[in-house]
Amino acid sequence: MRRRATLFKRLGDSVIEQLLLRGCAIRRGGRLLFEGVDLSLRRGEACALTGPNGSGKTSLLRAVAGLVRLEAGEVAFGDLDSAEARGEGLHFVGHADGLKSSRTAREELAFWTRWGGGTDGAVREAAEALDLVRLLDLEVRRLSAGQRRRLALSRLLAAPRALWLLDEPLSPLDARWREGFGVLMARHLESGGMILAAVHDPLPVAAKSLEIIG
Amino acid sequence: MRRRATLFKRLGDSVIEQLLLRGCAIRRGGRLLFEGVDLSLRRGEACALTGPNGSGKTSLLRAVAGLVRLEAGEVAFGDLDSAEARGEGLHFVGHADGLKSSRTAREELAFWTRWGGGTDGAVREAAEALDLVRLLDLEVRRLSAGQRRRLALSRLLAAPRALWLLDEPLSPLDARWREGFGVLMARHLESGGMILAAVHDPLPVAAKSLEIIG
Amino acid sequence: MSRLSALLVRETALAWGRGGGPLVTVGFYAGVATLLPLAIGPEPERLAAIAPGAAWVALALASLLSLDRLFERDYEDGALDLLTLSPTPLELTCFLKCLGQWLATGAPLALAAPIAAIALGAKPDLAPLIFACALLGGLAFAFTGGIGAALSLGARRGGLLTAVIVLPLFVPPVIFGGGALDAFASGLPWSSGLALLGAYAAMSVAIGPLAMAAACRNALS
Amino acid sequence: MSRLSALLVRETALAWGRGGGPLVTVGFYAGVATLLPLAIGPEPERLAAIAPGAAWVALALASLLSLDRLFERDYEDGALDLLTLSPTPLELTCFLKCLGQWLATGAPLALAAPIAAIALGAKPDLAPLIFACALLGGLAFAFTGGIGAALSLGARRGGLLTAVIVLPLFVPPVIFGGGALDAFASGLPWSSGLALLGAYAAMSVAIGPLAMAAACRNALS
Amino acid sequence: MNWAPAFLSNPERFMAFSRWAAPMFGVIAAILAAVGLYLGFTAPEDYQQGQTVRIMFIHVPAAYMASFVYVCLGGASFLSLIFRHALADAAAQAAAPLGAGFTLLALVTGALWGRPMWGAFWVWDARLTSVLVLFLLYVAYIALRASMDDEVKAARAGAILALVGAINLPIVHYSVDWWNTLHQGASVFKRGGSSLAPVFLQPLLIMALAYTSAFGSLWLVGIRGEVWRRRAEAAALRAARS
Ligand code: HEM
Ligand SMILES: Nc1ncnc2c1ncn2[C@@H]1O[C@H](COP(=O)(O)OP(=O)(O)OP(=O)(O)O)[C@@H](O)[C@H]1O
Ligand SMILES: Nc1ncnc2c1ncn2[C@@H]1O[C@H](COP(=O)(O)OP(=O)(O)OP(=O)(O)O)[C@@H](O)[C@H]1O
Ligand SMILES: [Mg+2]
Ligand SMILES: [Mg+2]
Repeated sequence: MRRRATLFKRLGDSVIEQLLLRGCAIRRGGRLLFEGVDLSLRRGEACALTGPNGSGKTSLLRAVAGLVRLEAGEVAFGDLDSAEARGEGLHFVGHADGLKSSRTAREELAFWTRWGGGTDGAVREAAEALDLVRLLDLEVRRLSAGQRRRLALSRLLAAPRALWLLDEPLSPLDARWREGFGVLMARHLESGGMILAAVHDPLPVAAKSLEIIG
Repeated sequence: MRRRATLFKRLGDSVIEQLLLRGCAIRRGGRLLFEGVDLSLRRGEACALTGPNGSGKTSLLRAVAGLVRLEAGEVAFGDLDSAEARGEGLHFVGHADGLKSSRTAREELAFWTRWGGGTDGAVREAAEALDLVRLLDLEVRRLSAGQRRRLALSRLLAAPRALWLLDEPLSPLDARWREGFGVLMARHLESGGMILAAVHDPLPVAAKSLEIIG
Repeated sequence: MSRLSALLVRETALAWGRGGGPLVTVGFYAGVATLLPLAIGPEPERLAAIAPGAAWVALALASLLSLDRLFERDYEDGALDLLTLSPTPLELTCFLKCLGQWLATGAPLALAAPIAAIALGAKPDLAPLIFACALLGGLAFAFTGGIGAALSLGARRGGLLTAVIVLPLFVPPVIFGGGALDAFASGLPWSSGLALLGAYAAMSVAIGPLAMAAACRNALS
Repeated sequence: MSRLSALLVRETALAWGRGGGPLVTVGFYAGVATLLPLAIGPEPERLAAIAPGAAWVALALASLLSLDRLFERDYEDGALDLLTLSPTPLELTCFLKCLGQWLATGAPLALAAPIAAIALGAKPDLAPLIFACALLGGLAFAFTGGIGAALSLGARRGGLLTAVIVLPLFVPPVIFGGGALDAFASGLPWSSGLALLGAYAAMSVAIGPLAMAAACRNALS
Repeated sequence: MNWAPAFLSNPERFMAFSRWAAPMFGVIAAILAAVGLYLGFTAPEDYQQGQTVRIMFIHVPAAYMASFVYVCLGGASFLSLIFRHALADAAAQAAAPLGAGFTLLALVTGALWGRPMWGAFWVWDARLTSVLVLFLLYVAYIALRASMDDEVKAARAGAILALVGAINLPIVHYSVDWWNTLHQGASVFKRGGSSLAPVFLQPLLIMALAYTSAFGSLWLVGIRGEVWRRRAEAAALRAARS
């Protein structure tokens, strides 16, 4: 409980109260992937984004993060301005994890923590929570697939933010860590966070589900 | 059945009859990952390599492929010379899939088919078997995670080889394709192939299991 | 502020890695400056005449060499996505990226330039001017070069496409700097060349980040 | 045979992509050759004297620019693993990679070199010799450059490290070729320089692949 | 001129306008070129330059067009960047090869003229070099667009490059003032009136107008072609989907 108090402390001023997708449609490479996608996510709720390969889950997550343009519809973050919400209110962890293989895990985690507005203390706590302490001095290229994914996920804890956008977060994790990360997700929800995760297997927390039909 | 006859036709002269690991040990970065790993895999058998993150599954697969040196023990491919067996008898599909994001799927598949000794006909059949035909003219960077994995897996079919070394082959695939690839694996085993796959979930075919304890 | 300084440190470290630290940078410079006389022949007069210019061209080319991966790596491994998702405007991020690039490679090269020129036979009193030109020129090269690097993101032909975009943008500073050096060597007034170089550098620092940010957003979407 | 030709085609296509096709390659060359006179000043005599040498150095630098990703991409995306897993010896694979590199960039650059030299004021009768030197030199640059690219795989300092490893290896061909051009221009016997260049190119083609294959195996394991 | 982009921003209106405007400009260009060349070749020989002065009627308007087309390219790029307007982008795309062509013409005729005048086809002076840079910029623009598959991205990337490259325009123009060069300083448009004799000035101005309207005609044709190509592509996509 002590850990929770520090990790999931006040989310700052830019707290997203609600994520609202209304009539979203995305076009990639001239093809309309989907249209009319609606979703409402409040604090404490999670949503599993499912659908066959190529249906547009990743694209939708990127659109919520503002990295891909919507063909139609809109994304609203409660009554927050969307530039502010995207800048300070959400985390995005995709397939491409943004880790430089030639730098050490410590350098990368420290940088991304700073970038997200976290402190040095947060770096340590995040590393502890994901059992990375032993690995921090290895270069990223030497990490195993699961270790590397844990390093990417540790950013979620290092700087607390309300909305987590996760793209297949569990896939290279072993059974123990799927459960372990499930616990971390549950804590995040409990403390008022939101999770939107593209997955092929069920999420390890209670969640709504949004299926995209390609 | 017609398709099977062509896809899994004669495996050529360099057929690995048996994969034998005896007392294998691997050291990475000064640490002994595991030792005393034994395995015997005969034609028609599959083996699921399991173990926690960082236990050395990927390292073991790479050692079988000859890409990583063993600290102790040996790998034998029946009575085949191991250079020959590695050159012509096995396929390796890892996390890093060797696909160039700026080239089209067709170019990549055609090249790797040729490189493995397959023919143009095999390219077409492999693309059909993994439902890639529609995607062949896209650049690889535009493929979704599951589509890209299917492209990497299609190399297995494009040039028939006895031993498949797979590193978490199923993770970004959707439910339909996990099953679909299970069917392809079953066919490969039926026609006398062998599969050694590192996984965190059970394999969709009947398989031995080898657990690595980190 | 801590966010920005962390970015600057990271970019400098990455550029240092790409560029390989001072030893490597200066080694490269020395190598280029040695190749030229070897190709041209060792007559001292001929060499001394072209020495400052050669050092100057080597600077442009060295900048070019270390530039093309300024954005590409971040683009391919997803770091650019995360850099965009921040309250820091992307323009400022791009500015800091280029600044880091300049600190890690431009500044050491500027220190090496006078030495290389004198080794080639230039008069020692040219050294301060060469240093000033190299410092300003490096800034201009880093910021205009960044534009090329950002524009060729996601293009089918990375690499030399950057070079083709960047070289026309490198030409004006090369002219200005070369003109100033030439004028100084012949005892003519040289300050206008230096002033133009400074103006060009200032303009690239001002406009570059805008163009880079627009190009990055475009590549990501 | 079909496996090898497929590899050669792929490597040529990738290098072409890295290098950006003839338009881009030649445009780059033109750009580099443009910078030099700008930095040195436009006096025709001075320029004509250094023209062949400058074209020659530009060739070395252009080769350098396109080299550093010869192996790195394949290393990072896992293609090098798959290229190793083949009955084709890794030495032959490396040879074909360099050959593809040379076909896609060295050969077009060799065509452009005489044109650039003449534009800078070299005498037109130098053209065939420049072409021959550029052709052989390009071969030497591709194969020695490949060694540097392979050696710096997985090193903490990639990029310019390649350059530093490679530049010393580039020096002999630059001297031989520059010497031959200089001798020809002054009416002296020039064939020995060309012969030495050819010998060096032949040696790099013979030894380069062995060194590259060893370096790749080392980086992978 | 402010109404022009607004008026033409509607593709239907543009297509209707260009249908008759393109051939009209073409005819005007042909007439003006005939008159200009006639006057040019009947003008007296220059006492210094002899017959070679006649290259001027080809060279100077081409050099002026090289910059002018870039201004058009920059303007169209600006509009396409700000308003994301497809027609403006088509205009930019169509302008680039024309600009490259005019620049190449200026370079080649200048080089041919330089041989008798300066004794060399090429010298590395600031004006010549900056025109070469202009040419390289056009090439870079074309190469950049050609190497991106996604039309929208290619359009925006190209527009950014075009605007950044506009830095070179003042350098082209003022190069003769900033450096003492071999190349002629401004003599046609000059404070205090032209220093050129009217027998040379008249055909020169007529040729400039001819070049301009030829460009207008070719540009409109190019934009129309671009619009058609995009319509055909959209139709093909629709057909493929249904
Ligand atoms: C490749 C070589 C040359 C290039 C690239 C070139 C380029 C140009 C340019 C850019 C302009 C000015 C257009 C403007 O201000 O908007 C121009 C104008 C002119 N050029 Fe050239 N030029 C070349 C060679 C020559 C030669 C050899 C001569 C003859 C001596 C010449 C005579 C002129 C004249 C008389 C003008 C008109 C000047 C004025 O009234 O503004 N050019 N040229
Ligand atoms: N940049 C792009 N250009 C063109 N098409 C694209 C681009 N990115 C994605 N696509 C296409 O859009 C579709 C959806 O891709 P997306 O990555 O969103 O799928 P996904 O639902 O995440 O699939 P997966 O489960 O395989 O990860 C795919 O068919 C893909 O080919
Ligand atoms: N090149 C290397 N240098 C040093 N250590 C390495 C290197 N590669 C891997 N390791 C270490 O070896 C261990 C095993 O790595 P490996 O990738 O084989 O694990 P794994 O079983 O595949 O794990 P995962 O399930 O996460 O993929 C890890 O702890 C990793 O940090
Ligand atoms: Mg996806
Ligand atoms: Mg693994």
